[in-house]
Amino acid sequence: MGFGPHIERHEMTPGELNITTETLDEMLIVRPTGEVDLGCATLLQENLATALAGTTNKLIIDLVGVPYMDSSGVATLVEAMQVARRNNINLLLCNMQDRVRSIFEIARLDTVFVIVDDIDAARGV
Amino acid sequence: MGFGPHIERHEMTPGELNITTETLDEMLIVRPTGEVDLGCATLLQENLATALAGTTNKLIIDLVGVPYMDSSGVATLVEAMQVARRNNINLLLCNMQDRVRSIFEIARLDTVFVIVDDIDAARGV
Amino acid sequence: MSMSEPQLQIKLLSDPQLLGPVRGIVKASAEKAGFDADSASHLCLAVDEGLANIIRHGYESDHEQPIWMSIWFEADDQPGLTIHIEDEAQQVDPSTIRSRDLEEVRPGGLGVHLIQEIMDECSWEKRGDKGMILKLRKRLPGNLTGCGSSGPDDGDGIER
Amino acid sequence: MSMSEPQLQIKLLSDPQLLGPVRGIVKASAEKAGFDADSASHLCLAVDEGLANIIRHGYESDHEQPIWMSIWFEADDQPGLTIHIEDEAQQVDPSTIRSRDLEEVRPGGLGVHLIQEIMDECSWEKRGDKGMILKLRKRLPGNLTGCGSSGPDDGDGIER
Ligand SMILES: Nc1ncnc2c1ncn2[C@@H]1O[C@H](COP(=O)(O)OP(=O)(O)O)[C@@H](O)[C@H]1O
Ligand SMILES: Nc1ncnc2c1ncn2[C@@H]1O[C@H](COP(=O)(O)OP(=O)(O)O)[C@@H](O)[C@H]1O
Repeated sequence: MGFGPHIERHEMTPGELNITTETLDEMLIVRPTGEVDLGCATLLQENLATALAGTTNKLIIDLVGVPYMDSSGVATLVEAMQVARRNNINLLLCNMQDRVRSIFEIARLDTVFVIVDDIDAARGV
Repeated sequence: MGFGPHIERHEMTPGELNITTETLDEMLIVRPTGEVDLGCATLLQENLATALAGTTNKLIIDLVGVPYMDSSGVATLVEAMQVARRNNINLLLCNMQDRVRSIFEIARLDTVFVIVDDIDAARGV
Repeated sequence: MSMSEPQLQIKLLSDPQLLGPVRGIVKASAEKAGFDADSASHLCLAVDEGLANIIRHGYESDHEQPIWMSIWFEADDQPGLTIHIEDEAQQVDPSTIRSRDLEEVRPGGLGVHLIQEIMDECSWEKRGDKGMILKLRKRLPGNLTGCGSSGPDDGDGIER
Repeated sequence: MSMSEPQLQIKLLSDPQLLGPVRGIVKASAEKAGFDADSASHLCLAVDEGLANIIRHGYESDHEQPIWMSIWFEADDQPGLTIHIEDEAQQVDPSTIRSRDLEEVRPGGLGVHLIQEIMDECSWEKRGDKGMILKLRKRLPGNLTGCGSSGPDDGDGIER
């Protein structure tokens, strides 16, 4: 069960995407909260790059707090997935809201990513 | 306990305020759903006028489905209350959302109306 | 007050059916500016009341007339939102735009009071020789320099 | 396509921070027009992608340039929303505005595809001798007359 989550909180700028990074049982969890669009895709990209550099095992992007994402957010996730693959890191998406999922479906990326229901399901993958 | 609710449904116009009227244990319940602004205050007014003409006892305006109301909505309710008083009808507001309540507070009308928590609380008044 | 180009400008017809769409942009703008959801909802109410008054009093419910809104996001030492609403309706003496006595309970007469309560600054002015302009400003909480202190040029004759 | 005056016109600067506020007005407009919440969210996405492309490709990420949006609520025999987005950015051959092959998995190249999937009609055109215009239209479900049947003058060269 590990030592419980170690939570690193980034300062939240009002009206902007908030991103937290947490370590749980050898899994690194990045959790963006807010709408992901061109205005904040770079912020997400930077946080994912840091997370990818800091793990050798499993990276979970928890989308529970993302009600909306546009193609710049999707591009950021595709890029992260490609880096993860090159480095044998297991990258998973979880807690995807239906509206965000439908964008992955329209972009035909829903089968390219490993998408699991929740953090618990991510443990087993 | 009466014979269960008799529900009269008005045709819902997409994107507009939807208003249902229901009779429950001698209480007439008018239930608008949607944002109440100048664009639909007349519709609410008409439904309240019909309800007031059809009751001699207790009229409950159930605001559970109203997340937003502007002063034209408030004016419509004040008008209804005045008609109710003249006709000895007991008019109650219930299930008011916090944001709508704060408008009544700013307009200092929160003590002028009888505002109860829910339909059950309205029974006792 | 920043008089650089507004980040957003909206032109709408004086149709009450457009109040909902306009609230959509005001709410999202307020949230982007850093207001919490309750304050954003109040800002929508203030704009809504200003527009409704232009539609009903200014244009006497003619639904085909133009209204312009400008939105400034202010990120400097006094962060907040400034919104100007302009029309080409009949001009009135700004001192006649005032709330009713709140003790007197009757329908109507609340819009101006709501606007004044919600905004840190509000003023109505004649706009050249045609129409009116309503100037609204709300600062982000935590950046308070006193409510209603909109300076000597705020000659709207409104009691606060 | 109704070419009467649009009920709403928005002028925004080419700043990605304004995408959120613009989604606010598109979402509320779509809901007012009668679209359900999911379709309204998709409409926001299509507009967002169109604007993001203008900002990145048209204006090469200069955040101070003008973009104009016009919104028509169509309540006649084919109810729905028509949205035009205009810029003063560099002109490109509309046939170069096309989605990447979806089989190839790489970042980017999805915006145009999303717009085409979501809208019933979409076309890019040169706007006089300066800038581009993106014409979008979505009909309310239940009023279908065939998807992508935007007629012979829809010469945007885009495969559907
Ligand atoms: N845009 C406007 N143009 C002309 N008169 C206005 C305008 N806005 C407000 N007023 C005046 O101010 C009064 C108070 O407005 P308000 O508090 O909104 O109440 P109501 O509109 O219900 O009368 C109005 O009755 C009207 O005389
Ligand atoms: N507004 C525009 N101005 C110029 N070129 C554009 C515009 N929109 C799209 N394009 C072109 O169409 C291509 C596909 O766009 P899109 O599917 O959104 O993917 P991406 O923007 O990620 O490349 C772009 O790479 C660009 O060449």
